[in-house]
Amino acid sequence: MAENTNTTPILELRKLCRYFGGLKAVNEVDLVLQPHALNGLIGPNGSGKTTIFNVITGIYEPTGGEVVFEGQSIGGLDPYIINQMGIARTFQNIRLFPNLTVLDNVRIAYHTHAGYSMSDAIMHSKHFDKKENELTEKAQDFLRVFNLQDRQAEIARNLPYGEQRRLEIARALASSPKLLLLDEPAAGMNPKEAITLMELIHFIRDKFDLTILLIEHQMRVVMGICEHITVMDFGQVIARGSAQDVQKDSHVIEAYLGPGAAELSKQYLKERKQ
Amino acid sequence: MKKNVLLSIVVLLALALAACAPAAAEGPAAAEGDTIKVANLSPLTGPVPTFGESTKNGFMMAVEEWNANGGILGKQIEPIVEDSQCTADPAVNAANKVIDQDGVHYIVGEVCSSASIPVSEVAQEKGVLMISPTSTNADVTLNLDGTTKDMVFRACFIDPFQGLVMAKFASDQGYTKAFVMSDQGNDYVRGLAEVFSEKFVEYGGEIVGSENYTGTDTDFSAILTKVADSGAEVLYLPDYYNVINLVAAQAKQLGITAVMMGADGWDSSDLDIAAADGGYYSNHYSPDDTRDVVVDWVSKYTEKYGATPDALATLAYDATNLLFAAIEKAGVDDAAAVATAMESLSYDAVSGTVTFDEQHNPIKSAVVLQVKDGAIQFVASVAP
Amino acid sequence: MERKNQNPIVNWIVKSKILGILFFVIIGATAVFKLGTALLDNPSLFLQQVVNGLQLGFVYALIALGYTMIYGIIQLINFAHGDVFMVGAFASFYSISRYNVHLWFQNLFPSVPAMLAQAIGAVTVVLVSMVVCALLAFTIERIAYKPLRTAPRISALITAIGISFFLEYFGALGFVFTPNYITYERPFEVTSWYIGPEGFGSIQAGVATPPHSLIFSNIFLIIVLASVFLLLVLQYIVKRTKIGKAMRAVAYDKPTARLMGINSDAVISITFALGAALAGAAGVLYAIAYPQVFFSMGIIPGMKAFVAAVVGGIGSIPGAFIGALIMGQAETLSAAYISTPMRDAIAFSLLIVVLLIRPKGIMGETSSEKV
Amino acid sequence: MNRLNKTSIFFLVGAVLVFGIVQALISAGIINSFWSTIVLLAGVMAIVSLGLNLIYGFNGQFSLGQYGFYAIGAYTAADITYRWVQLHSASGLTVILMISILVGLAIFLIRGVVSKIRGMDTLSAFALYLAGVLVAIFIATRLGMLIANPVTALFNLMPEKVAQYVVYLIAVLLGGLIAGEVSFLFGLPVLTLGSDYFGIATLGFTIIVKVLLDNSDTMLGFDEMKGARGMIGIPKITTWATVFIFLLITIIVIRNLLNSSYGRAIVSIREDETAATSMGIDVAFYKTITFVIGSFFGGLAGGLYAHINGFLHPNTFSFVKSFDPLIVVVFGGLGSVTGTVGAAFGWALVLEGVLRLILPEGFETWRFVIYPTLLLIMMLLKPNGLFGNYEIPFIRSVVPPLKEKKADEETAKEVA
Repeated sequence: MAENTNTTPILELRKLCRYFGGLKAVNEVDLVLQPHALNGLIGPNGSGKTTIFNVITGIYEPTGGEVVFEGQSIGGLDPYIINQMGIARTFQNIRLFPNLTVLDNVRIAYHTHAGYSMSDAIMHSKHFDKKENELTEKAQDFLRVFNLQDRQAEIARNLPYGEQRRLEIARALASSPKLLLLDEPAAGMNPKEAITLMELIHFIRDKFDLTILLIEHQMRVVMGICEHITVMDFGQVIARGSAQDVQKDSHVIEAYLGPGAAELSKQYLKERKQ
Repeated sequence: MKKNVLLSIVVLLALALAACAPAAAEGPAAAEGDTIKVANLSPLTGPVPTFGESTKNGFMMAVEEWNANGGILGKQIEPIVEDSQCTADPAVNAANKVIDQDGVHYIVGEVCSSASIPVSEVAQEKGVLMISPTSTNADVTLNLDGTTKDMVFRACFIDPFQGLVMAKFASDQGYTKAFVMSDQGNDYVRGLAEVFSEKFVEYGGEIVGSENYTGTDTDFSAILTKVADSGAEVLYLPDYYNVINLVAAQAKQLGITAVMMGADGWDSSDLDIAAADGGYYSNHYSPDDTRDVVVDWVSKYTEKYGATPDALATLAYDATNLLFAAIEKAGVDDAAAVATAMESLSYDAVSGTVTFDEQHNPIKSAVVLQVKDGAIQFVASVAP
Repeated sequence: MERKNQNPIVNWIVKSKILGILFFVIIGATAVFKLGTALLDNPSLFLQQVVNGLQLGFVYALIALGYTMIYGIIQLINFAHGDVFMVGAFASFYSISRYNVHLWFQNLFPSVPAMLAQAIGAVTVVLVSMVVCALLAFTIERIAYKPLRTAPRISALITAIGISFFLEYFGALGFVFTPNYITYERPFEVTSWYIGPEGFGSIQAGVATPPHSLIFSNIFLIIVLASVFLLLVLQYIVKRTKIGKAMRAVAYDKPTARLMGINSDAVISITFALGAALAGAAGVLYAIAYPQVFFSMGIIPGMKAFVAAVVGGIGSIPGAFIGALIMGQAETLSAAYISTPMRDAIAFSLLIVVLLIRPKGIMGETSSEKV
Repeated sequence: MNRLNKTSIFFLVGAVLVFGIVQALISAGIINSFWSTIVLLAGVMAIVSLGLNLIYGFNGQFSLGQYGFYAIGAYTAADITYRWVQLHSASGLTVILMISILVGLAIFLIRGVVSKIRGMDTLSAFALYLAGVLVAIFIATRLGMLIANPVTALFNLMPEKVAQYVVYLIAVLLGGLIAGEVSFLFGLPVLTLGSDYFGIATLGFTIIVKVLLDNSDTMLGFDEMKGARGMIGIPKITTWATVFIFLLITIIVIRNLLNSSYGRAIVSIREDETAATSMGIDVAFYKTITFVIGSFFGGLAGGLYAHINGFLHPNTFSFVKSFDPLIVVVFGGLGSVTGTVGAAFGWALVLEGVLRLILPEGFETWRFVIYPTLLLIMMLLKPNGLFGNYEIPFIRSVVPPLKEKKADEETAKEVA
């Protein structure tokens, strides 16, 4: 595994643990994300992927170990601080602001960069108008990127599923992150939609110069675009490396298909070769 | 921005101008007719509708009696009852309604001082005569600077008198240790308790303890345990009968032997005579009183409403009668004239012969009654 | 944006949460000191106050049980619960003084010993009230709450407030109940006993009780027994019976329960009826303990019982019980030793403190939302 | 966006018209004092409810404490004007002014310290704030007494009426400020509680305030408040003009706040707290600030209310009454400014006005039977309130039109 390159990693998990009572949801996980990389985190249900996201973004406090973002330990900080430091996320079960317009959903994420004070807002000053216009334009730009600009006045909960997913990513991007965490962005999509989405993710990574860590259930999707993949099971990392490496890994096969599956698959492959 | 400011200034100016426009309106055109309108403000809803009910009954009885006898000044009386909830805002609204909408010049009410005070100010402002049957707070008839509101009267004792009566009675009976309980949120109870405490000490007694409760309390065991422990001989509890019933029942359970004493709030057919057995209270009249007006009142009320009148009904009846007598004395349907007539009125009411002092409080004697063997018995009479 | 503060003292202050702890410790120590000196000063008086508090606590417990059940299942703060309780008290008042329900059994079977007959008579009265309240709550639920099941939660709350006002002021109308305070006729006689250094005996009117003895009445015993009994019955229903399981399922996840073939509407109605039946029983016992019934009698006990349920952890049946006992003690002891006028304020401050330390109440389960 | 666009002008003209017509009718005596008092109370109720709507309707914090802050504002303002009118001293004004300034300063300074220290728990922070505030109050009372006489002299330079009105306006504002500061201290620990628990804690707050007011003369040492006997001697100087201007200001402030980035942050917490915090919104801060602003309006309304009837009694702020603003807010529609204002006026006019007039003799008690029945029918017919989340165009947040941007659209097409 060639992880020790010279560049400083953007995010590093060191022996990260998160227990719920006796359940070790995340157990001594090490993970290193290099800047500008597109990373995948896969594993069967309940293997602790989303918990890792929740610990990184500060929703859960780590039970042990460290989360280091750009050289700073951020474990246990409030989620909003972590977001302001440059980590944004989406959620497995979409969490938009359902009764607000599409535009407002994005504008909320742009909040920390609004650039006017509360008294400006209450007095409706000139400065407020200027900044608010800038903010709105930027938000509309994000919507354009995701082809949602015509939907801007729509109430978020009325959007179709796929558009809600895209809106959530747009919203996350609007908080100008350096690291974007996507929790099963392609869930509920058909393969074709999923592929388009992955292309979009690839595109935004380049356009906004992001590091992306995405959780995905459908292995096929991840394999296609992720440069680096980490596989988890029962709260532990069982394999990591490039798509090809991971696919061959016997632990991974067993994790997905059950114990003994690795042997079977090896046999199967052998038979096919013969 | 400039436009905005300019507009705001224009708006403000317009508002200021409008505000300064003279309140040219005169009082409501009094509906001159062949009736005299009299309003009663009672707490028919709110925390104590039972007081409102009694007050309304007393008021209506007086109105019906006068109407049956040909009305006042040859005119029939038109009663208007409005709900005032024992609370400031609804009471003011009710007062405004009867004055402005109905054109009433005389108000009998409110029951609670907390509602009577703001109403008294409205009445004073609009030149409407008000007589509160039961509000004991001095502020009802007095302005802040100590002057009397010339349009406002009351028909009940104010706090000091009844407290004094009971303090004197208790020490005359040879009691030296008293415990005082009062409702912190009820000025009637609080005023009486304070005066009693002060006077009882003056007469050589000792206050061995005093405790507050709130009007919504039902469990008095904590306080009563302290009463038992303090060795008090007298428990002064000048609250209404509803509280007495609860306290007396619990005191019995806790084996308390101190004699309970109270004030006219006890006077009700709903008083739990068994629980309050042995207690004394001061009142306006004795049911044993043989004066015609008393006998008449009690029998008529009992016949009509199926219960003996309580203090609230009696005072409302008296207040209404006082008002009508004053109108008759004045000879004109004019609030200011009636107020002047009322000041020098002497009227034989159920609660004794009533005259008014300079602060528009009635001067009348009080009686001490005892709850004994399932009946209320006359013990002593105390002149002011 | 450092996680650790540079200064070790500051770091220690933050890590140990010393300031917050100190704050509570000072308040707690003052209270403990006050109560401790009171206990040493006059132990029998203190014990008497504790007994007084217990009686109050058990009464609150009865009301709190109904509250906690209804909240547990549909997360509705049922402000009308206190008024159902009032209706229960009135129902028993009428059944005793108008219809002599407490004497029916005695009249039917004159040969049964008087004590037993009286007890059965009292139980009949309680049952009548429970049925009346259950029917009332069932009707209320069908008319006012069921149509709002999909509406925002607050609409149901406002409806509950509306029902509460309605029951009070409709009840206060002369031809319904009465606006007056009515002295309640107990279905049996009150006897008090004392126990202490002077021995054990019953209290006679007019005879001074020996000093330093603990006084309690048959009412106290009845309330304790009745509330413990009802708690156990309720616990049994919820934990062991089929309907109890259905209730828990609906409380946990309504849509899934429905998929599992549970008629959630029926379950909710039954919960309401059950909660109201408890309120009815509480109403009778309350009226026996504090013998006065009036239209607004349910507001304050209802509110305090609800607070007790929250302190104990709303949704938890044993929690409601524990919370009620704590409320009873807090009220009585603060009235006795700290400040009577402030007793409600102290009870509520206690509530706030408990919530700050345990945000879901003492027995409340901390359910973390799935993110 | 045009700064003073058509809707704003339309709104302001409408407001002036409404004000002018009502004022003219009052001046002409067509609206008599019965109706005008109700209108004043309705206006005050609208301000209280707007404050609550901000807290509950927009921020999602279920508060039953609004009447507690209303009471604080009422008594604070009343005490100031009482001292001015009855004792001819500005001591109330200066002391409370000093308290509000110094306490504000203390809160601000401590906030600076606390925000630098990472990971401080809420209760420790609360203890710190409390200590700071107590010290500030101690100093402020002394400072205030010190400058009382000069300030009195200064005010005496003005004509009597003007001075009284100025004192009154400052008193109303200070009532709001004090209520806001109290709400900050109270909200700091309590806002960490979950929704219903927060509601119960705030209900407790209302009850604690009521108990303190019942004993304001004996336990707090304010003899002029007279505890449960009711405070008298407050000048009756609240007019329709004052109420209207304050209501208008409240509406505009809330509207401007809501249609800004801060407002959206506030609303996002109601929508989804976890998502909001993950988007960089300091949830604790926004909950506190919303609570403070909402309570400020509650206190402000209290100050206005105190000078309508010139009489204050703790029973006005009892816990049963504390449901009134909640009923108004839900009645009008949670999260609708228009609805709240409409409902406040409708509620007061119907309950205190119309119902009193239409009920026949002998049915006065039915007022409170009909009222809850109406409430029930309303809730069953319109569970989301009369106005739902409708807003008049002035208040409604506008979605600005898309600007032409060719370059980006191309990239978008490229992707999609």
